[in-house]
Formats: sequence, structure tokens, C-alpha cells
Amino acid sequence: MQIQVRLFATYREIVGEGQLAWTFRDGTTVGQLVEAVLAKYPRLLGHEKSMVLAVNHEVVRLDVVLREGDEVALLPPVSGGRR
Amino acid sequence: MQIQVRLFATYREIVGEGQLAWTFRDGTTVGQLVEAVLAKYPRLLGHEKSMVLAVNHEVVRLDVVLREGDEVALLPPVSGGRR
Amino acid sequence: MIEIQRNRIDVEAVVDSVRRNDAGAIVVFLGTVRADPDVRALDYEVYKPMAVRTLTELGERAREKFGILELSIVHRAGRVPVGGDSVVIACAAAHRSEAFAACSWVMDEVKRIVPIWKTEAGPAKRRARRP
Amino acid sequence: MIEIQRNRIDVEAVVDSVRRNDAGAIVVFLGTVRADPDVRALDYEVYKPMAVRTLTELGERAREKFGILELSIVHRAGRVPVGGDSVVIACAAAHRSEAFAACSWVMDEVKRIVPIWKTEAGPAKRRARRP
Repeated sequence: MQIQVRLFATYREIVGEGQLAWTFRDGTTVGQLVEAVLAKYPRLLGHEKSMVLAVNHEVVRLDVVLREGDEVALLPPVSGGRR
Repeated sequence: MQIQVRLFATYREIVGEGQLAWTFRDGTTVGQLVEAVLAKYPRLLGHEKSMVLAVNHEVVRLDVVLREGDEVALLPPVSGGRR
Repeated sequence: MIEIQRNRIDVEAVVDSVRRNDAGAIVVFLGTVRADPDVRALDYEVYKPMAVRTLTELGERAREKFGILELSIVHRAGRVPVGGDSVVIACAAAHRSEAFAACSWVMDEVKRIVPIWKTEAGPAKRRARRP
Repeated sequence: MIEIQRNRIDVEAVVDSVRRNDAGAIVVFLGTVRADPDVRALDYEVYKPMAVRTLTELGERAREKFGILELSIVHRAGRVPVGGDSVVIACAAAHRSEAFAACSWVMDEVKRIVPIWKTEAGPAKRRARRP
């Protein structure tokens, strides 16, 4: 199945692109997708602890199973400075 | 000495005027002025407990001694409603 | 900017009056005349020289107390119809927590110590609004 | 009104978007780009559909949590120069304590969960701003 992967801010800069179209086999989870992305872009390693994952614009946990056409976003922390 | 007396809101409505020019003898205090106003306008009686007094636009206590040309204001509470 | 005025308050002008390059946050409070079955407008009676003096002192105290950079207060005198702004306060600070705290504190103080009284103007009756 | 936009924010329009006759208080927050020796502007990167969705949900949660009447949030995307407004939040309520609490809470949540990232744009360097 085809999955859109979106990368933002630091992650986009590390990978060099903000949008990737990847093919995964049915039953792939968000966690497995993240592992595949980290394997292909090892400079992202270490970032996975603070990474927030969203599927179709909603924050999800790593065990969510992906479906054809899903948009998965890898979001760096949005810490916006002092109150 | 000549003193300007200013009245606002409820007090102005009770007295029927917002500004009075009164003559007092030297050494008169704010408290004595208030007593004189209450004696002349007995419908103000009962209001003196919540009355705030200002001389020349500054809140003062009753023992302040007045001086020629002072403007004395009798201020109802300014309770302005719910937060 | 400290003003007591009979005409409509220009909100954008009040906001612009506190803008500074070293401010990262501006908090604005607008007190508006709320609709009520018996109320068409509020009449504000102001002891103007004392109100201006008290508002100016409030601004100075807010700067000391909260470390804010700029503060403006504009209050209406006279009749303000339902929906109109009776007071606008704008406060600029380096960071937002000070700006929120200062703006809220100033409005409480305006209600507590500034010599301004309001009376409801309704279709038929006219009475002092209860606290 | 929930908007992510590249052009300048019209503050008066945001305020007007929350006006209601049953509101007695409007609190507005403006987040502005603060001057810094190395900063000429901030660049805001926004995951727009998720940001709009998250902001809309924040508005609904603020209504439930604080009982406010109206809420608008407008955030810039792209480059905002020093002195410019990067975000404007306006909140209307019957009374001011709810309006202040809701506006402050919403801004904290915007910083915490809305997918918007900022980068400093300086005369020479360009780096992520530290939290």
C-alpha cells in the first residue's frame, strides 16, 4: 500500500525533503514505518524519543495499523518558547 | 476660605447639584466639611460610611486640614460589577 | 496613552500605542456593554481629572509590579450603547505571562479605585446598576 | 474564525469576529516577533491541515472548559518581520475572568500542541530558536 510520509522543521532539513511516497506491505504499523524511515535516514536517530506521530492530521500511538492512502507525519516538538 | 465641593453619581442625584462653592473658616478638616454637607443635605445620611473623600484629586483621610481653593470630592463606591 | 473620551474607542490605535520591538506579547482587554432586557446603553459619569491621575498611577504601578514595557488605558465617558466598548486596556511585555497578569490586575483596579460610575439607560427606567 | 495565513493579521477584524451582544468582556492576545541582535524575522513552518484541525478543537475545548462565547485564532505562516504579529487570539465571554483564563490557556496550548515551528532569520545565520 502507498503511504504519504510528511516531515517538518528539523526532520525535513535532515532528510532534505518534506514529503515522501513510500510503499509498505499491508498491516504495517506506525512504529514499523518510523523504524523504516530511521533505517533509511540514520541522521534522524536519537530524534525518535521526542517525535510526535500523526496519521491523517491526528496524533496516534505507534501500534496504529496503517491503511492505503494514509498521510503519516513525523513532527518535531513544537516547543514555542517562554510563557 | 472658599472650597469647591464636588458630588458624583448617587450623591449628585440626592443633592441635585454636582458642584457647590462653600465658605469655611480656616482650619476646617475634611471630616468637618462632610458633617456640614450631611447637616445641610440629610438625605445623604447613611452614605458617609461608604463615602470616599478626595482633595485635589487624591484620596485623603478625614483629619486632613483644608486650604483656600481646595477641591473636595465626595465619591460614592465605584463598585464596577463582576469580574 | 491614558484617555477619557466621549467618542468611540479606536481599538487598533490603542494596540498600536503599546507596540515596541522588545515586546513579544501584547494583551488587550475590552470591556463591552452587554445586552440585558432592560438596558439599551450605559451612561458613564467620570470625575475626569482624578480618573486621569488614578489611571496614570495605575500604569506606573503595573510597570513596577509586573515589569511590563507599555500600558495604555482608554475609558469612555457618557453614553455607550449595547455592544460598544466602554474601556480598552492594552499591555505589552517581553513575555506573555506578565502581560496577562498586568492587564487583568489593571482592569480589577480600574473597577475598584477609578472614579467612574455607571448607570443603566433602558427604554423606560434608569437606575444605578447593582455591583 | 480559525485561520492560518501568509499575509498580515488584521487585529480589528479578529476582535470584531468575536463580538456578541451578550459578551461583556473580550480578551485579545498578540504574539509579536521580538527584536534580538541576530534576528530580523521569524519563519513559521506550518503543517496546515493538522494546525487548522488542532486550533478548531482547541476552540471547542475552550468553550467547554471556560464557558466562553466566542474564540478566534489567526496564525501567520512564512516570514514575519520583527514587530509583526505572528498570532492573534480573541476571546469573548460574559465576564472578564473567563475571558482572561481562556485566552491564556489557549495560547499555552497553541505553543504546546499545534504543529507550527519557528526558525530565526538573521542577517547571516539561520538556526532553530531554542525553546
